[in-house]
Amino acid sequence: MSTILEVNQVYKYFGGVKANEDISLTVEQGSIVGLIGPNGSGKTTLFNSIVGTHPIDKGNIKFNDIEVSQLPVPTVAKLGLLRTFQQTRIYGKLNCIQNMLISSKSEKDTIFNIFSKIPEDLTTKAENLLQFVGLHQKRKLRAGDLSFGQQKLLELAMALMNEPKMLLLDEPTAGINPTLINGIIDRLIKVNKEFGITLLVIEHNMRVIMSLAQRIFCLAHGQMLAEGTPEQIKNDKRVIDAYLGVQ
Amino acid sequence: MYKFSLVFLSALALLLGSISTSFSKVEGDTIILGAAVSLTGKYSTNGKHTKNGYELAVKRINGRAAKVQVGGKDYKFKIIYYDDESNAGRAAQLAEKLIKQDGVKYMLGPYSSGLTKAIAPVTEENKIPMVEANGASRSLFTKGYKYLFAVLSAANQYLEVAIDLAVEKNGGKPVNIAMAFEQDAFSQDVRLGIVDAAKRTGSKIIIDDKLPKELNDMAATLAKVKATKPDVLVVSGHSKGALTAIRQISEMKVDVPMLAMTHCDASKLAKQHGEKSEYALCAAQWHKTLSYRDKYFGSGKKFDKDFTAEYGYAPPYQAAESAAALLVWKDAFERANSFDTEKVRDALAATDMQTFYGNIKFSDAGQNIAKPMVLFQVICDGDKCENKVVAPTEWASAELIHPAPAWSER
Amino acid sequence: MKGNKLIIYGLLLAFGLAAPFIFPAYKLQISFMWILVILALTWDVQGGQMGYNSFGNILFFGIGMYICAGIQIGMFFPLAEWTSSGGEKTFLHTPSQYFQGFFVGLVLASIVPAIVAALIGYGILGLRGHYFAICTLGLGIAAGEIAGGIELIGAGQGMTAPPWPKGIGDTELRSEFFYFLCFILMVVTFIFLKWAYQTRFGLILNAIRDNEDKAEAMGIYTMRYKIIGWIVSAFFLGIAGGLMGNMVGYIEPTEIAFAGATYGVFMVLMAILGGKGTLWGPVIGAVAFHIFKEGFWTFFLGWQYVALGALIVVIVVFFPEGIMGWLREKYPEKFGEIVDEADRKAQVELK
Amino acid sequence: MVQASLDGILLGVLFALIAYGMALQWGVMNIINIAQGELVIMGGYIAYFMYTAGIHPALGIIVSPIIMYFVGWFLYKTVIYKVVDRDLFISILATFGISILTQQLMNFIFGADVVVAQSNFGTTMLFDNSVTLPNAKIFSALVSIIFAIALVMYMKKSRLGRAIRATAQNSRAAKILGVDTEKVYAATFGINAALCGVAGSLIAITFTLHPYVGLPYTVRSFMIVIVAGLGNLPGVALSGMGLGVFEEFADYILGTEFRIGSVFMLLVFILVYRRFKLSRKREYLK
Repeated sequence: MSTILEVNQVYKYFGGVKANEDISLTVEQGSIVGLIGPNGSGKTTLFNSIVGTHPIDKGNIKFNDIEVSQLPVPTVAKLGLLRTFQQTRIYGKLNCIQNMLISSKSEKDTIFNIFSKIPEDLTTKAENLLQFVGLHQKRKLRAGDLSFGQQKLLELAMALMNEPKMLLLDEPTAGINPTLINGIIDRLIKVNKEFGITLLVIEHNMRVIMSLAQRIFCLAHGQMLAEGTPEQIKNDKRVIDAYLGVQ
Repeated sequence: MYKFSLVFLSALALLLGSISTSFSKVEGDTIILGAAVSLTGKYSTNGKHTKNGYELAVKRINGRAAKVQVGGKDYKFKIIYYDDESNAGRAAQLAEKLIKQDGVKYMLGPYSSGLTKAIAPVTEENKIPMVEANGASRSLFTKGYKYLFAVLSAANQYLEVAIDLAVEKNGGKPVNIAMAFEQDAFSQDVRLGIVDAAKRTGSKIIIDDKLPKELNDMAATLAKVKATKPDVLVVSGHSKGALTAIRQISEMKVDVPMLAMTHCDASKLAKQHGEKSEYALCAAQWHKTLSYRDKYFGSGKKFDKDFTAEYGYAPPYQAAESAAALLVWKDAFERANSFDTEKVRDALAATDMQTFYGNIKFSDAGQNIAKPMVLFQVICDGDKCENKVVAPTEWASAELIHPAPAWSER
Repeated sequence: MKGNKLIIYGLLLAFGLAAPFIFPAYKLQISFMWILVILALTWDVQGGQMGYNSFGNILFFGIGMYICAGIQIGMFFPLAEWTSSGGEKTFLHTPSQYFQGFFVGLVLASIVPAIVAALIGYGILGLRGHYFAICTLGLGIAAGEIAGGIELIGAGQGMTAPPWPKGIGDTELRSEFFYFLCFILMVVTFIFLKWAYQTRFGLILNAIRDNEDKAEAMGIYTMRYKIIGWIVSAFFLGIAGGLMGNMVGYIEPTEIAFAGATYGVFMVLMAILGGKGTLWGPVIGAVAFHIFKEGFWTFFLGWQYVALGALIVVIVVFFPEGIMGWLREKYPEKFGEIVDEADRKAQVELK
Repeated sequence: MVQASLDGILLGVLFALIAYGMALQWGVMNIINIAQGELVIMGGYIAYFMYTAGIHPALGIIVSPIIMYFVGWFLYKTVIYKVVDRDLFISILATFGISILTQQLMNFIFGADVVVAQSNFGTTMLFDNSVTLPNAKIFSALVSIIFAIALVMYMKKSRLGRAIRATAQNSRAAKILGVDTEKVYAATFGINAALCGVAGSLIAITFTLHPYVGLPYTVRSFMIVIVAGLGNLPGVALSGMGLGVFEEFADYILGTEFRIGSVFMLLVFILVYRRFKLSRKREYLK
């Protein structure tokens, strides 16, 4: 297994606030990696740094051996490194199918491609993926009219539509009906196994992350606190302290 | 949605169809004239003067036993008005509307040169004669318009006299001129007149500023004037320009021997600024003390009295020239003795008459060449400030005071 | 549905073609209406489809107007002498000169604004929300003020477009000529946009409107599409401006060409009235607005601006979604928003 | 040059006062008020009518804010309350509607005549008469400063002022904590209108009044707020003066015909400049 993502000594400050300090982590190709930590520990900031939402102050980030910390967001996305958002971001006034169609990766953005018709088989693909996340019957509704959980699923489907190499998921089960959570876990594993997409998952639900991830990183106060297998993390006193607030 | 658009479409068709297109140059005993005037927007005051001038003249002509005699019949005048919102684009549309939809065959002009310029191409294309009273821009008379007749003197003549006067008072020697003109058709033409006069007299233009349309501050121009000390300062920018200029000249104590302006009476300069406006020279198309006469309004003074009685304020020259336009129409209809637009046009072209407002005779370009401009000066007697005619000398009711005393001596 | 559609389009086309002969007196007003439809349609590319509320699209309209008239004159005569800077001399175009000039003028009136849009697009389209709105407002007004300071094009005096050449037909022919040009341009604009909205381009514009950050995160170079969208608007607006300048015959910097206070605002209102972000909304809005406006202008002499102001407030505050938006809220099924009942078990499957 | 700078500063202070009202309502209610200029002009007409009634127009700075406060309150209760908490674009368009409506109503009520009110304050001369400062301008600058300071104090000390500031920071939280945000909004809009009233009566004695000259004041105040940033009151004062000086110099150097054009171009440049500066951080103005 080769390394797909390598974060090396990344620093990110917001004014005087140290959001990320000396963060290093590596993700192996084809694995599922978890990222946990109490609220405000810098998990989402790290996601933003990786996909280029904001520049980092120090360090470097390599994706498939390409330095991405200097690249703008769309370019990083085009390399196959995609993320979803904690607060869902979908195109509210478009219906689900349209949401999916925009998300498909276009080969080139030349003037001719821009005005090309949307191919039929793309629609079929979109419908299949919606079926996969269980939104097929709502495919013609406006995405903005869906419930939060459904939007979350839609966002996942949109990301899959783009056929990324690696997917950063920001709390994929937050706000989702608990009865559906097992379904989501199944699907994420399927995504990883069958589509061959590497996953880096932020998750607060310990049951989910423990059954999903092969490796887990734990952040606290902007610093890397611990890393290891789910078993190791579960038994790490520092992690437990960080979550329970004992310092 | 498609049903809806179908309904919508038919509604549209019905609506357009239901508005009757009455082609009505003459209805019964009424001759219908069309006019777009500014009732709203930045020219609305002057637009009102224009409309009142038209109205008073219509009333006067219709009030006589013999109204407009054409083919042995007696006709009265009626005017269809639209509001052009002081907007050139709107004015052009309205002219088209008047001609095409209301079937108007005889037009009266709007207020301001800019709007007249916008309307003229339309009337010209449609071969509809227009007598206008408020478009003085020179460019109206260089485009070869055949159906346009202006009762007023061209804008470039407005303040030329002032330059001549200044040179004369300077012992025939050239003078230094500072000038500031608003960015609109009329004021820019006044500017061209000054440029010509400067060339003719060998005078030098040392400041040549353009003022924006949303003018409220000309301190920068005046600072330059203070620094360069010209012999004459010329300002033109409709009412706002005149009022702003006087306010800031008096506040900044700018001393110039001669200050020449336009729109003094339209802006009620003497009343609003009182003594501060004293010694300002103003160009006007007309003044009530001029000794022209006609049988409808009698003299200028009589017009002044009638107008004041009717509308509650003294007529600025914009009202007088507008009233005169109606007299020209009546005269032309009677001489043409026909309603054919071509014949009426020819009659208009041959106009040669005197009105209370002045003599009217059109050049080939449609410009009134029989009437000179007058120049008056604001002269105060205690608190009461009045406009007194100072040039041309044959109508002068006061002597020109030159140079204007410095602010420190007032 | 398909057949219905064809009938409607056919009827509309027939109406447009026949209108100048059915209502000869209203030719010019209907021509203006088509121009207004173009204004609303092109504004909607930014304001409705892309979510960038521009107050400055009038810029391209004005540039097109000046370019077209300037070329028409400048190709055959010295432009400086035509305008007030050189004495407003009169030159007469022969018919062939007139049409050659007009053709070249229109071509350039479409290209130059498009280039301008491309040049300024990168800087200005990087602004978002109301900053974009205000920036474009500033751009539109500044353009008018600056055009009013340039002597060559007549400065504040404005300039006249070349008159219809003598010797070919009368004024009726002239207005029919311009009527059909306006109508054709309107139809072409409509068809182009209808087609473009069905492509990936249209979807991406909508995506930018709904969530630009998401679109970027999904690998879409949004700036590129924003600029292309603006170029499309500028292209059609430029031609419309060129036509309008010739139709009115007189070009004034702040009141006709860069008329931000009238057309600049009208285009926004019309699109909102009809329903922004829809294809038909701007068309319906423009037609309704024009009829309403002409009615008010005729019957409520002097009060029309009070009425217009009140209308704006009412539309914006109470019906921000416009006619089409209201219809959509009311009959979502007609717009294809349906829950696929037959497929209800899909939800269950996820367990 | 000295003349132009001084003129610019005096003018700028007046702009800053209007901009202050703009910043207030923008910060608190998240509304951009295009009718700001019309409120200014309305305030000016109040002073003008006092002048025609024989009262010194300078007293307008007391009367007109009181009347304008109620005008602002009325506007809030009829229209503005509907657009608070909505898209900014909606407020821009809605207030634009109010703007042309009030322009026209003012045209009917006051007439389209350009009017001036005489303060007869005289002129101060400096440097051997080469620099003249109309006392009316100095007066208006002083009044602007006094009102601005008074308002800052009021915001800090009074109960309503604190409520306004709390609402500006987080309206939902303020509401939960028992602040009547409706009342706060109405008061904010009223205070804004009152400030416009003061500025208007100062304009009546320093410049000219006309129903259709409001828009340039709106745009300038907007620009000042953008340059200074919301909630940065010293910044508002500084950028106000900066704008005043810039205008006078543009006027002096480029010629008056490009004055308004250059103001608007400056607006465009500032926005584009800030956009590029932020884009280096991969952020954008919002």
